[in-house]
Amino acid sequence: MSQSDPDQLFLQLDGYEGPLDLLLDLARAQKVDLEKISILGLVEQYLAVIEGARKIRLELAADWLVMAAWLTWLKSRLLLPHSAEAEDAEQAAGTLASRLADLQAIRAAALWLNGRPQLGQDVFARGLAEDFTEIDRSRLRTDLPGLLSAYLAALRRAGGKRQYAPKKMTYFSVQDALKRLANLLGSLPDWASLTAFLPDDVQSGLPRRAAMSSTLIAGLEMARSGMIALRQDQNFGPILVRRAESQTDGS
Amino acid sequence: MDHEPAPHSLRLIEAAIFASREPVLRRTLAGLLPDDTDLDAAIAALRALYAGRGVELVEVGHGLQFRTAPDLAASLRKLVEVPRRLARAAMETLAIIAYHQPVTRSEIEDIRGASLSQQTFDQLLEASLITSRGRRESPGRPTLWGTTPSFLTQFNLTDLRDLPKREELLVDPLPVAPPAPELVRPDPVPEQTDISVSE
Amino acid sequence: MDHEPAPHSLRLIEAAIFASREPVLRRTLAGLLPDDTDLDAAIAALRALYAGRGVELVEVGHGLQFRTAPDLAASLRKLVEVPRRLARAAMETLAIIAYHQPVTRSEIEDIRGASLSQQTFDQLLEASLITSRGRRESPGRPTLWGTTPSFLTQFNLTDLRDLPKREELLVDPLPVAPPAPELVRPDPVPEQTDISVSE
Repeated sequence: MSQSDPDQLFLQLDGYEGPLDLLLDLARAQKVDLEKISILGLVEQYLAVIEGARKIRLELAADWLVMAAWLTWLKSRLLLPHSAEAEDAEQAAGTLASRLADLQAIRAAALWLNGRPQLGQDVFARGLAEDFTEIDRSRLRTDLPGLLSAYLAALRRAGGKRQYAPKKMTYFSVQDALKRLANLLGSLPDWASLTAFLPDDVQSGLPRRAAMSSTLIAGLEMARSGMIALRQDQNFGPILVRRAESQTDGS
Repeated sequence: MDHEPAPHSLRLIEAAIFASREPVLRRTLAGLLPDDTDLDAAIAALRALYAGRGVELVEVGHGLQFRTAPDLAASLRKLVEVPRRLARAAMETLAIIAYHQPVTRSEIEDIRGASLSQQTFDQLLEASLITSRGRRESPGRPTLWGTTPSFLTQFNLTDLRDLPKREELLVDPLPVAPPAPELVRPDPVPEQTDISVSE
Repeated sequence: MDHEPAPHSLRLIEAAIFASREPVLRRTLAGLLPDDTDLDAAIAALRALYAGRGVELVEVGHGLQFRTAPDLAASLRKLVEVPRRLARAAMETLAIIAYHQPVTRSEIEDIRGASLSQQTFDQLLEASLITSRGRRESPGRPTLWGTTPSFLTQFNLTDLRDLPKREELLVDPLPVAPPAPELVRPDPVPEQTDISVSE
C-alpha cells in the first residue's frame, strides 16, 4: 500500500476506529516505547495524514478534525520556549501518551482474548446434551396475598353478578286466563282484541307470549262452551272476542 | 490398559461425535478422515476406549453418539421442584372457605357467584387444604367445609385469626347491587359470618 | 500412566460432566459423590484420562466441562455450525469491559477514542458476554457494564484473574497492526494451550 496514493490514504483512514486508533498506529511506527515517543513527531504525522485525506474528501468525520485542531494547539504550545503554556502542553502530551498506552494495552488484551481457544469457534462443547432433570410439581405454591386478593375478587364478582341472576318466572297460566277473561267479559260491549285481556304486568318477551297463548287457549275453551264468540278476519290478523249474543246462539 | 497415543483419526472422530448436535453418520465421519483410513477399525478402537467408562459410544439408527452409561442414570437424576400455583377458581374457593367456614358447597357458589367445578374442589381436597366438618342440620343435610391445619402451614399462618378481617380487606365498597325487583338475594353476604374464629 | 480400572466415582463425575452442555460446578459434582471422596483427585484422574485425546477436560468459570481439543478446530468447523467471530471493535470493547468493569458506555468510548456502534454493543449483549451491573450514582445515572459467566466460559477462563496483567500485555512490542480497513485477524496461533489447570 503506497502512502502516496491519496485514495488509498483515505481508505486507510476509514478503517481506523477513530483518531486515537490512528495515532496509536503512527506511534507504533516509531518503534520505540510509548513512554519515549516523540509527541511532536506524532502530531505532525497525524496532521499530515488528515491534510492528505482532506484533499480527497472534504467531508471528514468531525472527530478527526477535532483531534486535528487539538493537536495543532498542542504542537504550537510544545514549540513555545519555556513558559506556563508550554508546561500545560507537556501535561497534555503526557495525557495523550498515557491514553495511547491504555489503548495499546486494550488492543493487546483483545488480541490475547482472540488468541484463546474460543468456545463455539475453536473448541466445542457436547452437542447432544443429556438432561437428567426431573421436575416435581407436586408441591403447591401459595401465598397469603394471593389468597386475600382471590377472596376479594370472588366477593366483587359475586356482587357485580347479582343483576344477572335469572329471576323466577311465573307464567300466566290457562287457569289465570280463564279467570281473567270471565271477569272482564262482563264489561265488554262489543268486539275487542284478545290482547286486551292480557294481564297488565306482562309487557314483552316470553312472559307475554306465554300469557298470549294461555289467553287464546282460554278463549277457545270459552268459545266452545258458548260463553263467547271469537273472530279472526284474516290470516295472522288480530283475534277479536265478544260475549256471546245469547247462551243458545252458539258459534 | 495400554494403548498407543491415540492417532489423529481416533481423536478426530471422537471430537466430531462429541461436538455434533445429532448422531453422526458413518459417511460424515469418513469424510473427515483421510481416504485410506479404516473407519470401522477406528470406531471399534474408540468404542473400546470408552468401554466400562461413565460414557459409552452407541450406534443409533445409522449414526454414532456418546451417551452416559445407563447404570448411572439413577445417580445423575436431579429432582427439581417446581411448585404449582393454585388456579384462580381454587384460590377463591379456598379463600371463601377460610373466611366463611363452616360453609356448604352451595353457599360457596352463592358467594362466588359462580358454580364450583368438582375438579377445583377435588384439587383442594387432595392438597389437604380443606376437609369436611360434619353436616348442616337443614333439608338435604349438606356437608360443611372448613380449612385444615395444612392450610395454616401452607400459608404460614399460626391461627385463622391471623387472616385479616374482612372489613380490613374491603377498602373499596363492593359494587352496589342494582335496585331492580329481580334481585333474588337482597343481602348476599350475611353480616356476621366473617371469620368463624375457633377460640 | 497406570491407574486402576476407573472406580464408580470417576465414572459418575465423567458422566455428569459429559452429559451437560454447560460447565458443571464442583459442588454439583461433590453432591454426587460419597462425602469422603477426594473430588480434586478424582478430577485430576479424569483429566489425565482424557489428556491428549480428542476431547479434553477443562476448568472454566468455576465449573468443569469437556471440550474438543483446540487443534481439531479446523476439521470440526466443517461439521458444527460456527457463529461469526467477533470483529475487532467488539473484541476491544469486550477487553475494555473485562479489564475496567464495572464501566459506563462513555468510559468505553473514551478509552477507545471512538464511539461505540449499537451493532457492536448488541452483538456482545446477544452473545451474553456482557451484562448490566446497576448504575453509577453520578449525574445521569449511567448504566454500568461488566462481563458475564459466559464470558469466562467462552474464552476458557477460570476466573477474571486469569486475564493477563497490563504489564504482561505490554512487555512485547505489539505485532504491527494489520493495515486497515478490513481488519480480519489472521487467526493467531494460540500462544499457550488453553487448559488452565488449577492444581
